[in-house]
Amino acid sequence: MMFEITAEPLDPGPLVAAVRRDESGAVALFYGVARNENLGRKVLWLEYDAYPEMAIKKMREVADEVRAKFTVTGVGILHRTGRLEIGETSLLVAVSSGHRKEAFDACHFAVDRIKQIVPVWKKEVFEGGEEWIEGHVPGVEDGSP
Amino acid sequence: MMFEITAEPLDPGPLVAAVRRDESGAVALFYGVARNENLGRKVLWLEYDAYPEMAIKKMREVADEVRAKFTVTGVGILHRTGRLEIGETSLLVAVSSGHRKEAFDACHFAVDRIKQIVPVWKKEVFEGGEEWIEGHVPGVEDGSP
Amino acid sequence: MKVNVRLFAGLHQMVGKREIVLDVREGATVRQLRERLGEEYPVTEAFLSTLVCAVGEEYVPGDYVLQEGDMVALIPPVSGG
Amino acid sequence: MKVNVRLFAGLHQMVGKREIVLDVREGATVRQLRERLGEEYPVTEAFLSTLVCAVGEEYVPGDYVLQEGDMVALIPPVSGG
Repeated sequence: MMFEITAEPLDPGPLVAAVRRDESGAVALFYGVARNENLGRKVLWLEYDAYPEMAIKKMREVADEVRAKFTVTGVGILHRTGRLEIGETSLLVAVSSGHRKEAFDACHFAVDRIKQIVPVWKKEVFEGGEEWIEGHVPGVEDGSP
Repeated sequence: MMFEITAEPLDPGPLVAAVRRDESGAVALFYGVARNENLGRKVLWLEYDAYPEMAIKKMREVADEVRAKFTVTGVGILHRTGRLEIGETSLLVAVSSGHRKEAFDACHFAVDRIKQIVPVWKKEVFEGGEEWIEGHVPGVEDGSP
Repeated sequence: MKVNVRLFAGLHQMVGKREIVLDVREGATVRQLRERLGEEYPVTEAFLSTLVCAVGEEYVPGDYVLQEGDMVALIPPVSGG
Repeated sequence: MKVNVRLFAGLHQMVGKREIVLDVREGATVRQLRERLGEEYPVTEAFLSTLVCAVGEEYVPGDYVLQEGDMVALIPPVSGG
């Protein structure tokens, strides 16, 4: 298992090695990548902020949810912070499993949950302006923010 | 795009770089990995054979099917041949897309189709014997082998 | 009582500080803390309704009662990935 | 007429050769080519029914008519991945 928030470029090699077990027949690895367009705007670069200690804690919770819901052999998550140029990787999520369907489904679920509860924020700097993207309001037990 | 049959260890770096475009916000990368157990048998190692020229041709067909069915920005496939120890990667499939759902769905579809039509074969060497695994009979138009 | 408050993303950029100390009455809830932030930094007004609070690295509801010295994080809608 | 035949996986291992030449009558189909393989290499009998043929790197049906010099690949059920 491996969970990191880092300003350095993300390296998938150690992550995949960390989630693989000898029982793993499949690894699904997801790359979130800075792309050059959003909402019809030409994006120049991205900037990510995070609450690192809590982000790591929430990543571990996502991994716990994945293990409760799917038959997997490993889960790992890396998120980058700071300025990212177009084409750079902001997020890596690796899930290993005995078989491919579980690996795909579990990795997709993990990415969805990360975007819902992990305290990380993205600013888009586009031609003519910039904006901190308001994605998902993380839930609390009674539902009231 | 990148399609290879090789006896060398597979490297995801150049593959992901080959499928990514500046419009890609997501890359789904699948690793098929030699695992230590199958059908209740302890697997010692695997051996892969391929019909390389035709395998490359069929990989390209899989990529064409993916592009016809999903909105993706790139597809690449690498398959290894020869002897693989437990934990080594036999297959890498990378699909880039604007968004994550398409990347996951398209990559999963590609892996399924590879296992149906690409002429590659796996021998399992297990404790007490060995067996060429008979997976899928590739279809021909009239359905009769 | 004094509460330490961490700011992130747009909120950090607006206020210009990573961490501030807010003064609230004994027994104040995180909802009241948010209102206090709006009074101290009017520029944040428009964003207050979207903020969730975390105490001890855990999301808490708006009626969570704060204690002296609590480390509170004000969490805008998350947008990682 | 003579037809070049490529063998893979278990078939390669059984026959001990990567490529063989089989002699079939003019106008023979790939189904008849498979039967010819079984006569020449009885060890392959049990596997013939599972074999698909490819000509020119394309899967062809059993009634595909071969031509002199065709390169035929005998494809066992595939198991890549």
